[in-house]
Amino acid sequence: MNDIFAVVGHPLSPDAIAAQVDEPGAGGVVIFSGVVRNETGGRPVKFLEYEAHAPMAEAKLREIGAAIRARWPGVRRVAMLHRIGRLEIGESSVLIAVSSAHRGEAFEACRYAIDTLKRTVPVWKKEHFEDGEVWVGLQGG
Amino acid sequence: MNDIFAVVGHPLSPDAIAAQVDEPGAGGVVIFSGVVRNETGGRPVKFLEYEAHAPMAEAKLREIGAAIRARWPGVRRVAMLHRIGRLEIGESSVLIAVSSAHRGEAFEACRYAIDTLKRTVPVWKKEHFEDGEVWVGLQGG
Amino acid sequence: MHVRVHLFARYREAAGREQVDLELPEGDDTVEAAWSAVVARHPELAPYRPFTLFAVGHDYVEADHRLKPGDELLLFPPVSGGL
Amino acid sequence: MHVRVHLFARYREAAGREQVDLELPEGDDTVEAAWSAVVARHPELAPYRPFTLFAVGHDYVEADHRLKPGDELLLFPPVSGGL
Repeated sequence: MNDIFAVVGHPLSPDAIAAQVDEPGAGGVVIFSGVVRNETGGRPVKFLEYEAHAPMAEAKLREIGAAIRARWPGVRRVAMLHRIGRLEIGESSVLIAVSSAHRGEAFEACRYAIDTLKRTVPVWKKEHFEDGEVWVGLQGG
Repeated sequence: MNDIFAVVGHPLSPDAIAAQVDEPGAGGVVIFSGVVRNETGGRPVKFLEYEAHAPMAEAKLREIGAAIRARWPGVRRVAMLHRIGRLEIGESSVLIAVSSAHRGEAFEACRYAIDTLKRTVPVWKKEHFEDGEVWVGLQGG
Repeated sequence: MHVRVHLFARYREAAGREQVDLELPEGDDTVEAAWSAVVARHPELAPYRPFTLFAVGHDYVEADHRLKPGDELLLFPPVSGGL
Repeated sequence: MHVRVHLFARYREAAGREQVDLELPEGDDTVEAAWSAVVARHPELAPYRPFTLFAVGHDYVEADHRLKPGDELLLFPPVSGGL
């Protein structure tokens, strides 16, 4: 299998994750990268901080991988990485790569992976502004 | 705009194309990489050769970019690169990256881009085997 | 019955601590009971009840889930990973 | 009427050349006429007619498209880029 599911503290690289899902029988690789935006609701963001409950986060990432295997049998390899700690504008917070024999499956599985990750994986984002900081996910919180 | 549409003779890098579509307002990047497979129909492939009619190929890539802009207004940047010349197994022949404010648009636009590229862009692939070579795209040809 | 409760992200910051050790009375062993016991000590968490995710081990559980002695209950704010 | 025809990929290899210069008679100026004139010189291309894509400049054209003097006609095998 060689699938990879991890919460990491280092910068994420599309080249590296593409190499991780590289497989002689795979013809297509789809990569999703979530990038730190410079503003939220019009308010300039200085930087972000991500926190995870890593053991459960990695378990949930593995569950997503298992669901992909069950639903898209043409998928060859899956890699899902979430970065935590301080991230600057433009850096990648999440990187998902799926390789498959046929590209349709890679597109569908990769989208399923990020959609499900956002719902189920225990990770929290704090936005740092010039004049304060806010945990994301609860309006007015 | 800063969109990029090119036929190139050098290896393609997901890191480089991700950087090319990086944009402060973009929250998601979807990358598609087409990878040289080690076999076709059960027959081991030694390497591939791609040929393009580059001026028209780049014009057709630009047309795809324009169609994406018209259809998915949330798309921020598009980059489409096709490599030509000799490619080894596992190397990337095509690399497409789309950044957008919302990830759904990036997934849809990226898939549209590769699907349309395969139908409209004048590029031809020759498979080299241990005992011969075949232009792809015409059975028995 | 002893239960250790772990607080994450904004909950940890709001309560000023990472964990709360509870002794739940016999027969009052649900996640909801544990939440109430935590809020009794940290009333600043009360408004978050409708948004809270509960987990034990690596699995989400409902508020009526019954805890076992030694369970560790995880209190999560709404998740916001990904991008 | 002078028309230059460019051959690509397998067509170039089958014909052993990259281009063919044609003089089309007046009134016989369609892409189809140019194809026939090319095949008259390179009969090895005849079987490929149903699969061939025609282009002028950067645009695909149909077989009944009328060429203008000085046009360059591109003869493409089925495209197979991407992966």
